[in-house]
Amino acid sequence: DLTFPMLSYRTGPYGPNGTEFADGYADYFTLLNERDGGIGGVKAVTPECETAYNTQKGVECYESTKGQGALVYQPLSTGITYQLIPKVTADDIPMHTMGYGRTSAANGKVFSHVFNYPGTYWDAASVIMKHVSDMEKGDLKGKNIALVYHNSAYGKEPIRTLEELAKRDGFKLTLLPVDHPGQEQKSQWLQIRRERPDYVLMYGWGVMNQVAIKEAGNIRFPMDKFIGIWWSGSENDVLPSGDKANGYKAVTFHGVGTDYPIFDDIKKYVADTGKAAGDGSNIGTALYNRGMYAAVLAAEAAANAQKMFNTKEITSGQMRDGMESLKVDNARMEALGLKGFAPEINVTCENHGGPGLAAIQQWDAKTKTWSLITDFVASDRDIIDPLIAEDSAAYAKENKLTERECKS
Amino acid sequence: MSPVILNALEVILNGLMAGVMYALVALGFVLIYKASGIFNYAQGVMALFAALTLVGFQTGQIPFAHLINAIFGTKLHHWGDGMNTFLAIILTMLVMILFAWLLEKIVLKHMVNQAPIILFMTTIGLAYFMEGFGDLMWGADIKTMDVGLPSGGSFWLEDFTRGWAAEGTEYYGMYIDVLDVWAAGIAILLVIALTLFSQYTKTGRALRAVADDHQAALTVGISLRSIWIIVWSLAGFVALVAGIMWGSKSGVQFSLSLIALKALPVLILGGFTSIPGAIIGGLIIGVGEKLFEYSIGSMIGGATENWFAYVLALAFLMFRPQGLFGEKIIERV
Amino acid sequence: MSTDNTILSIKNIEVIYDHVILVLKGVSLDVPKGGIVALLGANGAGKTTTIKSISNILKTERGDVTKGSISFEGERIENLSPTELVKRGVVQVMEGRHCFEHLTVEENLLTGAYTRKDGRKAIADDLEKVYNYFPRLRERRKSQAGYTSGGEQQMVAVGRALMARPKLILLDEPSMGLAPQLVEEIFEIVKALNEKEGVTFLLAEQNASVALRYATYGYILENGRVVMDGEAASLADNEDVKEFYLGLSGGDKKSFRDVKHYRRRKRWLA
Amino acid sequence: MSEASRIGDTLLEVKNISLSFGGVKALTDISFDIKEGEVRAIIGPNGAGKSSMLNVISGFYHPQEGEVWFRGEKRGALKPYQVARQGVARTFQNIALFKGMSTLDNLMTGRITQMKTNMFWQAIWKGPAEREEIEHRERVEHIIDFLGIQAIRKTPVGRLPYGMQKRVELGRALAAEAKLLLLDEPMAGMNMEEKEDMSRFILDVNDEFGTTITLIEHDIGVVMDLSDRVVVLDYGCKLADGTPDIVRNDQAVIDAYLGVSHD
Amino acid sequence: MFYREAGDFKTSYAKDQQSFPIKLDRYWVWGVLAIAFLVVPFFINDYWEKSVLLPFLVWSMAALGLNILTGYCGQVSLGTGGFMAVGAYACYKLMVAFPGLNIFIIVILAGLITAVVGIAFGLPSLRIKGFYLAVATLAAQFFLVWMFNKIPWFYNNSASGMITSPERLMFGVPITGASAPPWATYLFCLTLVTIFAFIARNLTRGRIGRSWMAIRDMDIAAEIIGVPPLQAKLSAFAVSSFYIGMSGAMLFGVYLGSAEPTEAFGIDKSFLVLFMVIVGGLGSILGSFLGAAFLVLVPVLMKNIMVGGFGWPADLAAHLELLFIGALIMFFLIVEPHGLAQLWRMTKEKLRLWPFPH
Ligand SMILES: Nc1ncnc2c1ncn2[C@@H]1O[C@H](COP(=O)(O)OP(=O)(O)OP(=O)(O)O)[C@@H](O)[C@H]1O
Ligand SMILES: Nc1ncnc2c1ncn2[C@@H]1O[C@H](COP(=O)(O)OP(=O)(O)OP(=O)(O)O)[C@@H](O)[C@H]1O
Ligand SMILES: [Mg+2]
Ligand SMILES: [Mg+2]
Repeated sequence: DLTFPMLSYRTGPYGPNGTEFADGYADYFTLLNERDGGIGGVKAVTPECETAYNTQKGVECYESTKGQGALVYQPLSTGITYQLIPKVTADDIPMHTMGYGRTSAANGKVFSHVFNYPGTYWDAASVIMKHVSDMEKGDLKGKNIALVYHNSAYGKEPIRTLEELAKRDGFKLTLLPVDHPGQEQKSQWLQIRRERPDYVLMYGWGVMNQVAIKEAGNIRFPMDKFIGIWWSGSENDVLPSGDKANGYKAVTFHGVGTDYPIFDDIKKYVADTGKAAGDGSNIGTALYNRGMYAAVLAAEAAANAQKMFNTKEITSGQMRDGMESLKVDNARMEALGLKGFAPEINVTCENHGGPGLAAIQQWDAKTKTWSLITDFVASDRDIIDPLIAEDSAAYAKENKLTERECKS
Repeated sequence: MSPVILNALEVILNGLMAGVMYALVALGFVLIYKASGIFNYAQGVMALFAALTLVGFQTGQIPFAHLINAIFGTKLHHWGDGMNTFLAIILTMLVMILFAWLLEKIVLKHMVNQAPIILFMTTIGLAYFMEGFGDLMWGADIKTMDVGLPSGGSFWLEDFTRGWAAEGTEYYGMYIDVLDVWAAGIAILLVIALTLFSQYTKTGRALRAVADDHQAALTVGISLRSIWIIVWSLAGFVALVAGIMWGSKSGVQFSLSLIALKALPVLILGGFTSIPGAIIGGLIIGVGEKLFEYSIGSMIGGATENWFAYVLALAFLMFRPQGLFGEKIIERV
Repeated sequence: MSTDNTILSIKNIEVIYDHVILVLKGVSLDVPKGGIVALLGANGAGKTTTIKSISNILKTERGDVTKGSISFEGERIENLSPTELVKRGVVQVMEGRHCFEHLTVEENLLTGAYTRKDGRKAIADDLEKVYNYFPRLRERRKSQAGYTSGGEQQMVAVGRALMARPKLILLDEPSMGLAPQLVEEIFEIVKALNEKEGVTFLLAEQNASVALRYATYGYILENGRVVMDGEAASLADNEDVKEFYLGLSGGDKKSFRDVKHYRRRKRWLA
Repeated sequence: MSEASRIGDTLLEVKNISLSFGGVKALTDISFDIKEGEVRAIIGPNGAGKSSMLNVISGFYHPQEGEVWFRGEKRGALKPYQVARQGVARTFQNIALFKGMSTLDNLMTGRITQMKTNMFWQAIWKGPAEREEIEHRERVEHIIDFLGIQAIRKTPVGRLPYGMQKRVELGRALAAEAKLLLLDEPMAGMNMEEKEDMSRFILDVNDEFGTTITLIEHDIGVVMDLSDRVVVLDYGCKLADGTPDIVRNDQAVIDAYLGVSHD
Repeated sequence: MFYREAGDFKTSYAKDQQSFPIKLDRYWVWGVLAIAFLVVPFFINDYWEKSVLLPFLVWSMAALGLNILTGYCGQVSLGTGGFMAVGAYACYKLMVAFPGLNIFIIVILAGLITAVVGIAFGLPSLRIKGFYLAVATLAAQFFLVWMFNKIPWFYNNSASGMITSPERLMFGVPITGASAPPWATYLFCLTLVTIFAFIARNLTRGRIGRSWMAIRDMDIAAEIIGVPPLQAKLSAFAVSSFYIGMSGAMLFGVYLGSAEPTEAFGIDKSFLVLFMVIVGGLGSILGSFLGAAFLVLVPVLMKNIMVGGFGWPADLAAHLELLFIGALIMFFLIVEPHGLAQLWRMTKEKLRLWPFPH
């Protein structure tokens, strides 16, 4: 068997979100098993371990599953990611932190076993600002942009990038931290109401998102100028606000909805046969799609590794190599039934962060759907790359690591 | 008036409103403490549970559907379209009473005459239990609470106050959330009713007697059973109200139970045993933390509210160790 | 002495604390209707335990009646809740003044009437009666009980029990901490209630001389066993009782200064 | 030992003490003295202010007016533990034992004012801490023997019957080896035999160690037999002061307290 | 008659005052220690290290600390998470600032620094009591975590505010960092915990311990018989925070390797340690260990049984786990409010009487 352990969380403050992601992840492997007989003929198994978004339990889950031939870890928590970075490296197991975790892990020369393609927090910040800049016809000078963020390692990630961008583009950045769990955001939103920033960006998670969107609606902040990170762009976040959430935007690195052929297969092989994880009601939600996409990439990398090493039962080390040379082009996406779902991916030894492309999605409260309103656009590499280099160098120094050679 | 003053006024006003919301949760704590000397950590989870149950009834969810499906391979989730809100509230209340009854029967009965910290611990166990139970019963997904309460900024106040600022300054009027105004009204009604109940009725007196000395209460014929069922049902009711209010604000999901942490500073500031104390404590904490965040917090990096509420409460306690309105702690030998 | 006249009858009860500590080793006693029965015994003999097993609050201290039976007015009561017992007319006054500290004196007294259903007027009358018994309480009626003196608290505890209008009062050391004058008064009250209202008393008391003076019958408990029982008058005549409980060896009172250092041996000659 | 030599100079004197709580006047203008080596009794009806007086002496209540003189010096506003360290030990009316500790530990706690080793040595244990512990343990064992409570040495005091607890409490006060011992109703809840035993202990302590004793007690027989001098309080005022014989026959005392004359 | 003390006579007070006055107990303790030190290191693997043994040791240390404060001195504290954070950050700053310093010393220094902070936050306990104090200690919890989250100096300006422990050696073997072998981290923690468990035992049986217990059982009476409350309470806060600080340093440095204040030292940690202390037994050293073992092992065990054994879906298992733990806590408190340690004691008492029921 090919083992893809799931460190998921279905309880605790972030349980609702974790559940959707986990369902998507599990369902895709079920689909592969049911439809194709697994990956390259080998069944994929997804032993699940509940972390409750708690780093300690995450470590325990890691230790308890790694002996079962785990191929790749996806902890879906920035805290757990940080914990595992040195461990996976020592254990020679790759870790894929898709759109979260340590951004500078994009530097494959330092972080040999950590991948965060197809995009990072900093890519997201940059793409959001690009969208803002488009809306402002390219002129951000003197604009006031507020960042409402989860007061934790995760929420603080974009600050550096935004500060750089602010310096370059001449806008003013206002920082508004919100403490976990974030049910009370009166102060932040009153301040926003007073200062009338032109745009509000949000890096939130869990209940914080819902409350923020509700408060924004209450103070009648123009929703199309309120843009969240991909972790603030699920149905859970907007639904409680009803009509007031109409027009809210979020950045994303993959497509939305169920308008892709793959969902027919999922319905046929997974949902209708009663094999869906959970009760099947999550299929097609933003986070479900993300979980599914994560599984797609994992499966592709596994298949890649099988090809590279010409073996069915790959090891975690081989999986790592498979990930490092992963290429998913549009043709392949189409073959997967995911045409246009996400941009092409091309992972290399130096670049574990992928293309860094992202699009903006917008919420329609009438139809209760997300829709993509932009193409997948690239982030500002010239801002982000130096930051990545700087941060990964600091990590390397602290841990006395030397950069790997990447032969190209 | 200058916008600065107006803004500060606005912050105070909203602080008051936030305080009322905290007080709603704190009230549940006070009720139980007053009546049995139990510091009920599970109050927050009770609010969550009540809210979950209410929404479940409203939308016609089948309880334990997930568990049943997992065991029998069925695909249950809803039965029809749910029910009328009012009916759902009544049913939820019945569930809370049933809960109180079971709790007394299974747990509290054995806890007579135990040290406060043991009782406290028991309620933490209870909190875990209810959390797991609620999740099992209704699922852990996010639910939207809609009982028809209005929400959103008040246009009336905005328009009314817009003219207050001096000519030529940029001022948008004052903001207040209508939901909060409702909450304030409900909270005041609750406080009045509960105060009258505990101070002027025979049962109220018995409640306080039980809190002082379980054994002695037994010897005068007070039935701890009925008292505890009454109080926990009442607390369940308060939890339901808090659950509705907070649920309307932030959706119904696990985090709802964490509002307990916002209620604790209110509780110690007002005093564990004072019902009016809960509301006044709430107001002080609400205004205090919002004003601090507005004036100083934003300068030192923000997100100060959590700890400031506690520090503020602590400062009051240094002068009155039993909280503003709490019963004096009797120190005698 | 078990006759139809018996209001409370305990047969051979054993009590164990914490599942291991055996405290009562087969205690039997009978309380006649309308009587005043004294329960005497040294510290730790098990008087309080006996009384608590009657009022059924032992469970709150992790104690259990493991053998024997207790009946009140002919019905078994071991499994009745304390509340039910109070409703049937059995009220206990706990040793060591268990007042409700945060309630005022008056509120304390009123909680005593918690189970009564005979209307405000009757309760107010009884309150007045208690104040007449204990004028000191009238003065302190608005004070928090926690701040009253030890003796005042004792009065509150006794007064509170009276408020329940019981048939049987279990008094655990009523005289403890009371001034001599008040001790007499309390016993006078006991006597008055007993005679006028027919209330039965079972009292555990250390002050044997007073207790035997007012009691009709007495039991002496040692180490969880009844070692002696009899009419109060005959007990008071017993040599050992005289020496150990009344302090009258050889018939006359001796000074506390003359007590010997060495231990004296009990004979328990009947 | 003759009476005259046993009783020495004034050990403690209270002057014009007034104490009130809100509206309640617990003590009004009380003065009396306690001489070294004597057994001094305080009696009075319930609520007279006896316990409050002891609380003033042990520094727990601070009177609104009046002074306390101890060993010839005026005492400032000391904290109770400072008073204890000066050599005042006491028992309490409502037993105040440390319920979670064994009898032995309760008694050892009574010696706390005399123990010195610092935290470092305590942590190491071997060496000074152990030596000190054993030294004090010996003295405590002496008291245990004296009170005849060997059998309950290791029992948690919460489980003991009431009278035994009273005895342990006396033991704890004795362990402090104080100059002045304040006893608040040490014999309440005891039967005659136990009262006799307790009287014996009190007299022995007084004889053997020369400890000064101040005693509150409602059993007039005990008071009259044991004490050298008696103060009578009533409603916070001093009613009488003098030898047992004088007090016993004082009409005011008989009316207020004794009810009948006890002789 | 499985367990007896008859025949085990003591001939001096010193013998009677020793840690384990009963011979059988003594043999037990030595036996357990021997196995822990001499056998376990040869069989330990990553899973046992990270999922069971290290968490057990780290939380035992924290539980010891809180037990001193709450169990022995009666001051309920919910600031444990915050104090652990102090220990962790002190450890981090020391590790980075003095790369050559022995990690053992660093952990102890981290404890000392925490002790100072603990004293500062213990000051209100002189006036505030009971649950009021418990809630007030949350001020420490929230403030400390906020501070470590806000002030970049504490996390050396790293982008996300996480701290990561660099590799440090002891006797040439890495103790911290990802390449530390399981046996080394285990022995390191075990040694610390063993030493300080004995110290805790010593402190609690002498003068200081008695003054703590006196304050706990009846603070006014304690003051009147001569226990200075200021000294007693603050020393309890200091010693307790010292232990908790060390456990924080171990948690961060040795066990997890990196930490983020809001998550690793959140309020749930404060509650967790409090559970351990209460479930294990207030005022009992053994109880601290039993409580930590209970709360570390039971969830792991339950998860393994439900997911691994019965193959239930992970979310159902997670919900059931919460439910069971809650129910278990209540069950234990009903059966024995004084914790596992008391249960153990009662069992011994019964064994002593066995086969006679009383
Ligand atoms: N909760 C308890 N747990 C264990 N043992 C107890 C408990 N309560 C009482 N005992 C034991 O039971 C025995 C009888 O105690 P009890 O209180 O009934 O005595 P008593 O006759 O009322 O004495 P006193 O005159 O001192 O009040 C004593 O040896 C005591 O140690
Ligand atoms: N802390 C306090 N607050 C309020 N009132 C108090 C306080 N302490 C004592 N009193 C009151 O002062 C009066 C004297 O009390 P005290 O305890 O000294 O009486 P006592 O002489 O010891 O009586 P007893 O023999 O009944 O113990 C009582 O009326 C009591 O209610
Ligand atoms: Mg008794
Ligand atoms: Mg008194």
